[in-house]
Amino acid sequence: MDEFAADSGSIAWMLTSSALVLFMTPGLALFYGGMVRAKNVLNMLMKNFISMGIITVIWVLVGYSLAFGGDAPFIGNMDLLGLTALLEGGNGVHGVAGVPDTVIMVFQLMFAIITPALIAGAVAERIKFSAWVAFISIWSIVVYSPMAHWVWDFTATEDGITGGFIASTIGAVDFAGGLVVHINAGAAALALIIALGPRLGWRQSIIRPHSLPLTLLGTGILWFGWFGFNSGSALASNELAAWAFVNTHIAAAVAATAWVLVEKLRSGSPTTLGVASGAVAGLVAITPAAGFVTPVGAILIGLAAGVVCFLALQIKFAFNFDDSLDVIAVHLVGGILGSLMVGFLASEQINTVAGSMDQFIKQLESVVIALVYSFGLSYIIAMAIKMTIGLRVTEEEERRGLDITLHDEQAYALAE
Amino acid sequence: MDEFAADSGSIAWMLTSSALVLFMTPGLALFYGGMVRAKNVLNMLMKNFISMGIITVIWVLVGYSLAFGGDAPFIGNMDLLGLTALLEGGNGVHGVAGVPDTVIMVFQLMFAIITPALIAGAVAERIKFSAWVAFISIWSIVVYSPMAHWVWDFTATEDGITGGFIASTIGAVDFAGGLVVHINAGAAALALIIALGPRLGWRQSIIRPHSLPLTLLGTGILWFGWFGFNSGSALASNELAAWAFVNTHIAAAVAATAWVLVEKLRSGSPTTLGVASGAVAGLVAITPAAGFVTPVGAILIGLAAGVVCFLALQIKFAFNFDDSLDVIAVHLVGGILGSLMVGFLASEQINTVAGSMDQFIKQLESVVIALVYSFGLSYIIAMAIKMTIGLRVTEEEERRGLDITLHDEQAYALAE
Amino acid sequence: MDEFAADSGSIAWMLTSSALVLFMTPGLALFYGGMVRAKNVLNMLMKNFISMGIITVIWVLVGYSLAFGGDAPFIGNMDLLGLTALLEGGNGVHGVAGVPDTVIMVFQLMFAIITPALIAGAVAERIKFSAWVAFISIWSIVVYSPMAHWVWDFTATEDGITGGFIASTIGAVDFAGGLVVHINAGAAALALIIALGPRLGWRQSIIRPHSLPLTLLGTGILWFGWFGFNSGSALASNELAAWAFVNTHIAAAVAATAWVLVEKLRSGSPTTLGVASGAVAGLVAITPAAGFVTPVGAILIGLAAGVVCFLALQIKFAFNFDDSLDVIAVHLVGGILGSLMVGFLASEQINTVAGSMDQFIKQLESVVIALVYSFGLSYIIAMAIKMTIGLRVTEEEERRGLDITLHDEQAYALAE
Amino acid sequence: MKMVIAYINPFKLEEIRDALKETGVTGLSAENIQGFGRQAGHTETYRGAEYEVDFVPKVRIEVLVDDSLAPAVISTIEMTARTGSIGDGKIAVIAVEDVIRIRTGERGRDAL
Amino acid sequence: MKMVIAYINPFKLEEIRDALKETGVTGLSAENIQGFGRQAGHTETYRGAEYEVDFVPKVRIEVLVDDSLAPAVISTIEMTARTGSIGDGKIAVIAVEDVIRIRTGERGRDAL
Amino acid sequence: MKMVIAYINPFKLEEIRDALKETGVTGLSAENIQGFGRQAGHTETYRGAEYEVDFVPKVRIEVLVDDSLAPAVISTIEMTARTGSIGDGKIAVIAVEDVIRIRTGERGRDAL
Ligand SMILES: Nc1ncnc2c1ncn2[C@@H]1O[C@H](COP(=O)(O)OP(=O)(O)O)[C@@H](O)[C@H]1O
Ligand SMILES: Nc1ncnc2c1ncn2[C@@H]1O[C@H](COP(=O)(O)OP(=O)(O)O)[C@@H](O)[C@H]1O
Ligand SMILES: Nc1ncnc2c1ncn2[C@@H]1O[C@H](COP(=O)(O)OP(=O)(O)O)[C@@H](O)[C@H]1O
Repeated sequence: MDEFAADSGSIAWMLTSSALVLFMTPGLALFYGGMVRAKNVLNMLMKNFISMGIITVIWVLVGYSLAFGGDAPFIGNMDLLGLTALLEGGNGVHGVAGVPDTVIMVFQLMFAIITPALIAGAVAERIKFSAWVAFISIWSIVVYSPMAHWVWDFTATEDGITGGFIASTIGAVDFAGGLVVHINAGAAALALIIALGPRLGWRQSIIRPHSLPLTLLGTGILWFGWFGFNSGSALASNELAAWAFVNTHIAAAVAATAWVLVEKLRSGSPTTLGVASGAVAGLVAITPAAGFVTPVGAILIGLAAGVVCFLALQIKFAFNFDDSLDVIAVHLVGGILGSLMVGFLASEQINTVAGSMDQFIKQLESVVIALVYSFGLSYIIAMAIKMTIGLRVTEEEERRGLDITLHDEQAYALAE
Repeated sequence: MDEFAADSGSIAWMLTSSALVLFMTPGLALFYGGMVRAKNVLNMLMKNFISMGIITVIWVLVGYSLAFGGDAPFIGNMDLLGLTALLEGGNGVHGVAGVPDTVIMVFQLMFAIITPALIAGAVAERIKFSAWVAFISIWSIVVYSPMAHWVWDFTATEDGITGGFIASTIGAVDFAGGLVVHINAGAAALALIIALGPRLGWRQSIIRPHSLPLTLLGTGILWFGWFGFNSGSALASNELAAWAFVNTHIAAAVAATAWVLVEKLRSGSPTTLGVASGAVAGLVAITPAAGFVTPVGAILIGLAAGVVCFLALQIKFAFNFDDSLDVIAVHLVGGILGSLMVGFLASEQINTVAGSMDQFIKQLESVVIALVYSFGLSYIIAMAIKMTIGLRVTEEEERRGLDITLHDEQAYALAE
Repeated sequence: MDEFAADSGSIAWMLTSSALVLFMTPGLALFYGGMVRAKNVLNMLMKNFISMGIITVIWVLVGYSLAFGGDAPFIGNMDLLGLTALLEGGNGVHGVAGVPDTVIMVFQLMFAIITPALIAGAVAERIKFSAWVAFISIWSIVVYSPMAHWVWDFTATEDGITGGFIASTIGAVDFAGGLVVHINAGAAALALIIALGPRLGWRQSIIRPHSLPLTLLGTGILWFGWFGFNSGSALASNELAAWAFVNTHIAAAVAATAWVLVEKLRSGSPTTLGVASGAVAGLVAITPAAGFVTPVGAILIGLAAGVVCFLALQIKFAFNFDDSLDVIAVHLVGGILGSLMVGFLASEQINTVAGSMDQFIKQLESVVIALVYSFGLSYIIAMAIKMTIGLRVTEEEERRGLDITLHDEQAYALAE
Repeated sequence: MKMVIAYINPFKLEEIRDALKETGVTGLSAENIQGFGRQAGHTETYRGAEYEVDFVPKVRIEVLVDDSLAPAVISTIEMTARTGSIGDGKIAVIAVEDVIRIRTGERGRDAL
Repeated sequence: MKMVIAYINPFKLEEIRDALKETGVTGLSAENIQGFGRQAGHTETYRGAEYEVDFVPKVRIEVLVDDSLAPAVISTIEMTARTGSIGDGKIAVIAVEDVIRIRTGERGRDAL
Repeated sequence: MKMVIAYINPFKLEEIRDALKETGVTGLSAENIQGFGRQAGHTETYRGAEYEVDFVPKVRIEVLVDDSLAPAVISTIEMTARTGSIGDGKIAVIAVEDVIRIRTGERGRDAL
């Protein structure tokens, strides 16, 4: 279409990666869906699938432009509304060598979908479906798009980096979404948990996963899809993508192993829920670091994720908030862990950034900013919804289950 | 192997796409399998997996040659029987730049597999397994291969298009299978439904999905695989593939959202079966158009699919035929919708065709031809089977379930 | 990074293939998990997921170096420990044109993960989890890495092939793991079965699959992932990869069809477990041959796999060993079948090797060596574990199920 | 009052429910069970080997009825569930001392 | 001794168990059933068409109690399970001839 | 005739069935239940927190027998189901007024 030289190999990898990241959201739906009670599993699936629907519409219309339009430090402009600017073809918007803007746009869209979906685990089994739809719609525009802009919409010029202020002014790095995805979703989860209150019967009896095979299937899909998430974030099919791929896999494996080991030592039994949680914790923690660290760095991050995220499960009891499926322990804590550790562990053998106390401080600043911004705005949105359409289902709806009361469906009819 | 210059990036994308399309058939099996009663789920899985087996054999031996051999308007020739012609290597048969014939052959094979599998949803819970095997075997040769030839086996030369008459003489377009896959399967479904009659107890009580999580998992796999289906139909890793990818995703998302919105307005509850059906309807409708329309076009097609296919659910009650899992409403209606809308919505910003009343007429003609041909021949095949080996299981088999009576298996043994 | 010229298309395909092969292990977990009783499904999933964890750690630290370090005939060296040698970039280690070593390393890692996982099917429902972890850890280092070295770590120079002795001295071929993966895992399975003894109640009553839909889902994932396994073994995105892809698909389809046909003829009912087993048998048998035979060869191998592996199910009754999920019949017999048949069926139209009695003898030698080595060492490891930490759970644990006794979890809580 | 318990073939459930409704029964409870009986004699092929079947999936229904209606209920179930093959199942009748409708607190016959 | 059987709404199970515990009941058995009754009159929309609902998921509980405790058990279930809407369920009481605790071989009241 | 009902540990089911067969029982019905009893006292760790267990998976079996066979059936179940730990379960015996074999219409003892 223009003088832009397309690289078919990189396009192939980025399209594959985009498909993989999209597949993660159904994977997440099953991962979470298996963990709730049978009377709420459809509602959990619905919360995820509706994100695939609604966030796509929002992203195409405004979200993408707010995230990736122009060079301002705090928010994108309106130039890319409705994607019409992309019809000119080539890579004029993102300037990624060899890869058309259209590809980058859709790759980023998949991130915009899964990030709010991650929050669903924290508010399981009690939030109104209408409140959920309202929350993620507003949140995507007001919280997600700006943060994506701060961190990922930058240009590296001869005089340094311009664009989003976390990338340019602060100089923090986030390879595939430690800040934008995991800390962001985790902080929002915390805000919603506080606004919602715990489930009926929480802490009194075990609220047991209704189908662990579903959760393990979801874990498999997430692990598989995460290769697109992290390795695709190299935005090319090259050696950096390969390292991001390798590090992603190593961290997941180490964290899964570490989690069940700690479990074995503390409560005596290695569990499937543990191996699943550990794997996801490792994947989360390596996300900001995948394209910056060596395999040894990936092992350390995986180890830290497996142990620290396991211990972080206790936080919810200490503060008495019902983080139903442990989004805080896994995504918030894991995201912080990875975002900080990359500050020390980044290696110039892999990418342009070297680990240092200096870089660590930058990472720390960016973590605090992401956390405060996301938590603060999320809490305001949550309270606004609470005071208008209401956040929570009635007690009877909660007892009877959200599937039958909100969706007029039941998940299983296994007899007959 | 010869002067043919292979493009490793396009090969990578086409192999990935082929794998993705193959994965759709197990996905479809689960999508449908979740919707039937527990006593018939294995039979549904079997109907799909046997298509992966038998159609592959047929395609390799004769189907591919009938579809893609030579330049005649109505049917392929025998030159490619048994694939031996492909052993010479390069792209001499299809002439697709950068991509060896072998790749195109296997990509097309995956389409030949899933198309008859789509029909399985219409005849669920009552067709004999032997009748099913006979039907899809004959149908693939007599209906599918010729139609694939009409639409997709053409050569664009300086003097215009030669080859299959729908592409050349009529000049209709079908990017990834509105005619060949969805209308074709939908019309065949209609013929079989009429020949079979409704299930025992239909309209008297709800025949409830036995596992909606299975259906939603299937939906996730289908959505994921559809990127290969539509974007792979660009037959290259390039910007057109990217647009097809983007449009596919947008239409699915918009249709899923539209479907549950309409549901909410009409019956009060947004359902998981609705979000799943809407997504698939959107994917179906965008199929013929994915590489021809702009994102705005994709939004319109998705919107139309979500609303019209939902309303089309009523057709079966009006005509009193038991389209068990709504193949007509989703595939036939969705396929027609997309095939017609692309006539107006095609944009030269994306591909070589521009929307116009003229193009719309071409599309309309091709839709009518596909529908009549497929319905007519399918009905004849169905009646021939009915009069020889019989189409339908006995009443007792139907009541006891096809799993135990036809396959001597039961799906679940969850206790113990 | 150096004068190495990366091919982005081949990198894209190899990364995709690596992700696909990784995805096979969760797929296998579900395939096996569906076949065991509900009280043991989590244990089965755990056995597979822990392989993803532990084998990754082992491979990164030592396994990769033992398999791919240096040029000795029997075992690799220590040069690649901890992957640090790969930080120099390029393709200095493997010398694969266009593809960095890092990519090949991670692709091979995925094979190292799934191979021990395959064994899990043979020892289902009775092995101690600690014994399993110990076994696969030792086995991966002592059995897997050396055999991978013998077969796949070679260099083709002008004076012939140097490196691993099966490739160089014997001259046998193994495209994607007939020896290294399937015979290897199958022989180890046999050793463990003998060391463990049969399950309580074996042969007295049917030990029924608790969820065949799970098994069919697993089959779908395996089929999908196997494209990466076999076609990725071309180590490039080219016409050879395409043929390997095509042959893989054909063999799976033919074997699945053949298996249910034989079933129909012998016991009257085509089953879903049959179509699943047949497909996997075909995939196994084509593995060593995928990049060497023509489609006709693939059809013959598929046919042989479908029929012979079905008949091989009887072996376990003849020898009275409880191969719980038929790893011997499918992987050992299937692997041998494919490894031998490629000796005759290899065609220079596809690759550099031509079928001949000479090549067949080479194949036969390599089969015997692999079988004896794997069986012998596996049996020693098994007995060593039996005499130290013990191999088998107590009778009460076996009766109550491994999920609750070893992992303190139950798979389903479908009510409520 | 009586409690009529029947072990039946699952595929007969809907027919029986409809027949009982016509007989004047206003409610019943059904559940899936594993039945063991004479039917268990037959063999099944699994993975190429033959086994004797032990448990067969059945449905157990439980109907609370007034004494006067009991004979009709029994014969309705008997007629509708019968196919004539082994495994058609059994009916048992037990005396019930009292029945209470939770919603209203009604007791005895009125509760039915 | 008596066996008190109750068909209840599933979401009431835990509340009833807790209430019974306070009444002095030391054990009970619960299972999922499909209930058919007056509640079945209402309609449900599925795929854009209306159907009459037939079976509704319920829970059946079974409590073995000493004669003296039976009235308290019945009224506890009655009070706790009541929501006032159709479908709250029923309670039936049956005489039990003997009870044995397997672990100890105790019989009668001591087995409870 | 009697109906012998037993709540047992699931992993004892097959053993009990075989033992009963030898005692002369020709049929039985089994189903999965959730049991609540003394066993519920023990605690379980989930996600790093401790909880008291409430419901435990059990199997409920129901055997229709002639009066004369009842004592043997009871003691067979008692002996086979016993492991000596809490949670072994209970057996209850109820009088049955009539039994009918659906296939043949036989009544009483002949129906067993
Ligand atoms: N003595 C019994 N106690 C309880 N249930 C029984 C008994 N005998 C049979 N049943 C139930 O009735 C079902 C059918 O019994 P079966 O002996 O197979 O056939 P039939 O009743 O036709 O002789 C069994 O599967 C079981 O559920
Ligand atoms: N005659 C009966 N025999 C056995 N169970 C019954 C009977 N009538 C009702 N039930 C059980 O009680 C449940 C509630 O009964 P229903 O008639 O719907 O409401 P209500 O008891 O409030 O009048 C039913 O779903 C069924 O499980
Ligand atoms: N009063 C009761 N009514 C009905 N079922 C009971 C009763 N008490 C116990 N059960 C059943 O017996 C099982 C075992 O009882 P439990 O008190 O735990 O142990 P044990 O019988 O050894 O004292 C329970 O899980 C429950 O299914």
